[in-house]
Amino acid sequence: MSPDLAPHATIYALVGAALVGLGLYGLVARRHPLRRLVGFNIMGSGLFIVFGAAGMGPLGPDPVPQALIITGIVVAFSATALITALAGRYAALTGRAGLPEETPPPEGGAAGRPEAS
Amino acid sequence: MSALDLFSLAALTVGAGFFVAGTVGLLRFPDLHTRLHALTKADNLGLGFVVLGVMPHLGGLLPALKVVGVWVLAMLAAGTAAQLVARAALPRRPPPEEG
Amino acid sequence: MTEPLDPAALAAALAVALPLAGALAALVMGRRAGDLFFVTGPAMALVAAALVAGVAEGGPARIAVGGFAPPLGIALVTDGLAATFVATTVAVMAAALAFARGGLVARLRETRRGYAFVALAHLAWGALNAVFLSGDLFNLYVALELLSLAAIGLVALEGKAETLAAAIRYAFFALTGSLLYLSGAILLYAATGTLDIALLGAHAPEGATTLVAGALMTAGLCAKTALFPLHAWLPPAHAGAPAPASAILSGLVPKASFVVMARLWLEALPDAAGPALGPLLGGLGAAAILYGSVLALRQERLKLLVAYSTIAQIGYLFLLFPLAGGALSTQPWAAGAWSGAMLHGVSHALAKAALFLAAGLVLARLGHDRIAGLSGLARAMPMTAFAIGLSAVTLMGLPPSGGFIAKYLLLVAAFASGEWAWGVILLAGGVLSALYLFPVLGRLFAKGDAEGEDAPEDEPTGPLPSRAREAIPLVLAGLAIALGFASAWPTALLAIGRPGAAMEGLE
Amino acid sequence: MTSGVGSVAGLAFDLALGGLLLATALAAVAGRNLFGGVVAFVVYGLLASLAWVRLGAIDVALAEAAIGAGLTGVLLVGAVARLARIGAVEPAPTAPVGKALAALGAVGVAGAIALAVLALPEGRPGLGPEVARNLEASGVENPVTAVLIVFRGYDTLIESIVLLAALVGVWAASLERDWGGLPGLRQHARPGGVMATFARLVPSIGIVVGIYVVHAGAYAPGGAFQGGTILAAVYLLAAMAGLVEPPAVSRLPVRLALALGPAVFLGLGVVGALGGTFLAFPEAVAGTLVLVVETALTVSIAATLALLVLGPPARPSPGGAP
Repeated sequence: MSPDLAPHATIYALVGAALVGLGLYGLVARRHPLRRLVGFNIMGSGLFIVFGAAGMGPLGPDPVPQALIITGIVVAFSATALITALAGRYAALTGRAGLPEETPPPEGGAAGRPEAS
Repeated sequence: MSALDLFSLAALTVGAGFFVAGTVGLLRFPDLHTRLHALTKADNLGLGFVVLGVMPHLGGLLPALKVVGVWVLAMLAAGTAAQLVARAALPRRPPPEEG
Repeated sequence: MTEPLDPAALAAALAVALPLAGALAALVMGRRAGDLFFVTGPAMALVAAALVAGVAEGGPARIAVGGFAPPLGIALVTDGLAATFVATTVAVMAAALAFARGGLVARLRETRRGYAFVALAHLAWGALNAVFLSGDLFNLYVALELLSLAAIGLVALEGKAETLAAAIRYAFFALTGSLLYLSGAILLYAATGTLDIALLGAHAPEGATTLVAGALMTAGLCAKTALFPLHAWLPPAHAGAPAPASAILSGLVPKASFVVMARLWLEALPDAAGPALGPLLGGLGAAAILYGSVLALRQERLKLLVAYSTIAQIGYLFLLFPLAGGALSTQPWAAGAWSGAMLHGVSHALAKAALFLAAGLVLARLGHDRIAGLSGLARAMPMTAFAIGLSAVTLMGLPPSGGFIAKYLLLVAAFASGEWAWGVILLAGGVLSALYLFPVLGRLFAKGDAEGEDAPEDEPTGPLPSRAREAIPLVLAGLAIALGFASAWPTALLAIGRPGAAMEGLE
Repeated sequence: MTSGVGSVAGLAFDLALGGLLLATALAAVAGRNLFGGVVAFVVYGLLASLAWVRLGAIDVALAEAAIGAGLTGVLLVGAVARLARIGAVEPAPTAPVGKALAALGAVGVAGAIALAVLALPEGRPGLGPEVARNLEASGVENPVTAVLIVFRGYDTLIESIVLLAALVGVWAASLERDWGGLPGLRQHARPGGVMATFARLVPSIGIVVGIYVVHAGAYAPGGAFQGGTILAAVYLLAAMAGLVEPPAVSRLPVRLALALGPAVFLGLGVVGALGGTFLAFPEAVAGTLVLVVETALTVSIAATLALLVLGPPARPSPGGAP
């Protein structure tokens, strides 16, 4: 990579840190499980950007963080898929998208509603 | 600046212009169907000009062909997606026949 | 590869590889997977024995996976801590899988719950051993994530609305915790260029980056371990799962993140631990002991009581940090605190797994687990009642159980260090656990035909469990007691490779 | 172009991209409409992969675009649609106090990480030189692949099993009566429609590209995870167009495909352990072994990713459960 294209790693590191904050806010303050998952993914992605930017040494990008980040992306996807499936089953069973303590009961008591498909 | 560079500069500028137009359309047009129209038409053309602009700088026929392949695939995908989005946005009645 | 075969190194590799191979087999085999533990159980017992023997004879070692030494590669750590927990895991896992066979895992056809349980249990098994043996912060992240996903699946196993909600709640706690942990690991790598725990310990990083990293990792691991006040997800998650899944979830899973925490603060960053760390973690542990016990006192259902007791019992583990954390690891009492906390982890794993399995038997027999309806059950199910009794003795820390030795070692360390307050908390916790466990025992062993309110109020709805199944929790509870009789041996094992021990020049 | 103009343009680009990343992330997290939030997240993912290109990490850019934006996006869009079909009641919004506390905590964590990054010492020791020194022994030329499969192959082995743990959990979220059946909903697309035409056209190209990306991983950006994702995406496209019917999850070939990659990786690892070193690739055959592992992993990753997106079994198998 030519020197005039050397990216400004500090910008990305700071943007990554801010993304971690945004994602964490979504994970904690939002209640819809899918919204929390979006927050989880943005928090993870921001963290990886911090990692990648911090790995930009004077010798070019460090391959070790890159490999670890790819692993992290796959792990985050696995977790997202699992929670999506659990939330879908829970909603089909109860008619609620969110956790019982955070979600009003569905009208007409739809608990035990059959699978809509 | 060589003639080739000038050509690239011109093509990229035109391409960027189409993207700007498409984006303005996306933001300003009144409903989904006209917005789709702006997006797919203008942006596909814009991408074409950008591809044209970078082609001479890729250092070979094969990379240039790859970029053209990207353009063709992007057009296909955009066209298909636009059709699907447009149909999903239609009011709930039997979809009109299409070829 | 011409180097001679090192039995401990081979055992360490197999401790991770065998359960994972079992999980892959379970994934493919379907309904025949219920018999899988006839292979994985004995094989893993051999592996654990080889690991324990190798560590006892050869001392602690670090094995470079793939032949690439850290910082480039990943090291497996074979020390007393790893060997002890790998061995404990064999006992609990084999018991849970044996218990599930013919119950949760149907013999004749593949069912949703049976298929998922065998696969997830083996996945959790491999993940636990990977955590116990790993010497690399990022490898620990991947192993912890495997453990979390398997555990979330186990929590959701019943497929009812409450258990799905518990699983979703648990998942968000666990995943947030993982990301916080990961952020710390990333910062440490950025600052030092290594993820290896031993190299970090030798490098002794300092400064703002290390402090932030340590704080983030600690917060994340506390959420995963369900340390007060991040405990709210635990009781519904552990109590709502089928009995063998609860045994794994409550007995083993929180120990993994605790072991990581111990390795972090005692091995990787011993010098970065400021004077506030010990009192902070110890204080939270003390709060967990008191608060968890009080909540356990108020439970009317056996499984929930057992789950709330886990919150309290996790608290004891964290007394490790004020007694042996940071610079304290070279103090003379640190060895006792270390062994005490870790022995407590082992005896709690055995006793809690036994309690959940026994509670499962009670639930299957009565159709409910209301404590008020347990009266006189000891006559119909004496082995189960006895198992509950023995587990209770361990949890209360009464002699001659493993729990007694563990709390005794912690108590001695507390008094030797001059920090009497921790000793008072230990004693108060013991009294409180007696308060919430004795009513259960009283009901179980009550004379059913005595007059008054203790007469059995509920007709059993299920058949009596087979002797073989009743024996499983009894064996586990017996092991927890035996740990007290033979405590010298595990204490010596735990001391091998104990952080700080080398500087002491003892052992 | 002079270096000065280039770096100013680069700085402007990086600042603009950073701003867009933050804006799309904010829309994804805090926007009012859930579907809009998910769309913003997909846009965010594509921008993030652009950031990875700027950071010189092409392998990560591919993975972020394919998995982070693409597959995660498909998964979330599908879940939004499913919840809408059920008519599930949305949770009540968090109380302002809770939001303020969450914001405080989030700002604290973000600020702490930013401070920690700024406090990093100059001239930090990365592992780049170490990787370069050992690249010969790994049998591959792409340093990222060397780290993933050889130097830290143990991580990757566990990671490939993490995918399976998630899949078992996803399957277990089915109803008892659907166990062993077909995953996902039945898809309808008119045979002559644009979707079907597109889905017939793309696989031939997609499969070639997918295999190329796996193969290229040995010497250029790419590898099993990126290539496997492309193959999974091609399959999902065909499944959504109704061109292929997903197989019942109880079928043996499906389960063998899922276990193949981790099993080969684990098997080689244990062979190494019996020879003295767990997960060792003898230098003479390292290149071949990496290729074998990558190929087997690609099959399993593609199958697992596709099944993860399709979701739990939801329909009984036409032939009945075996």
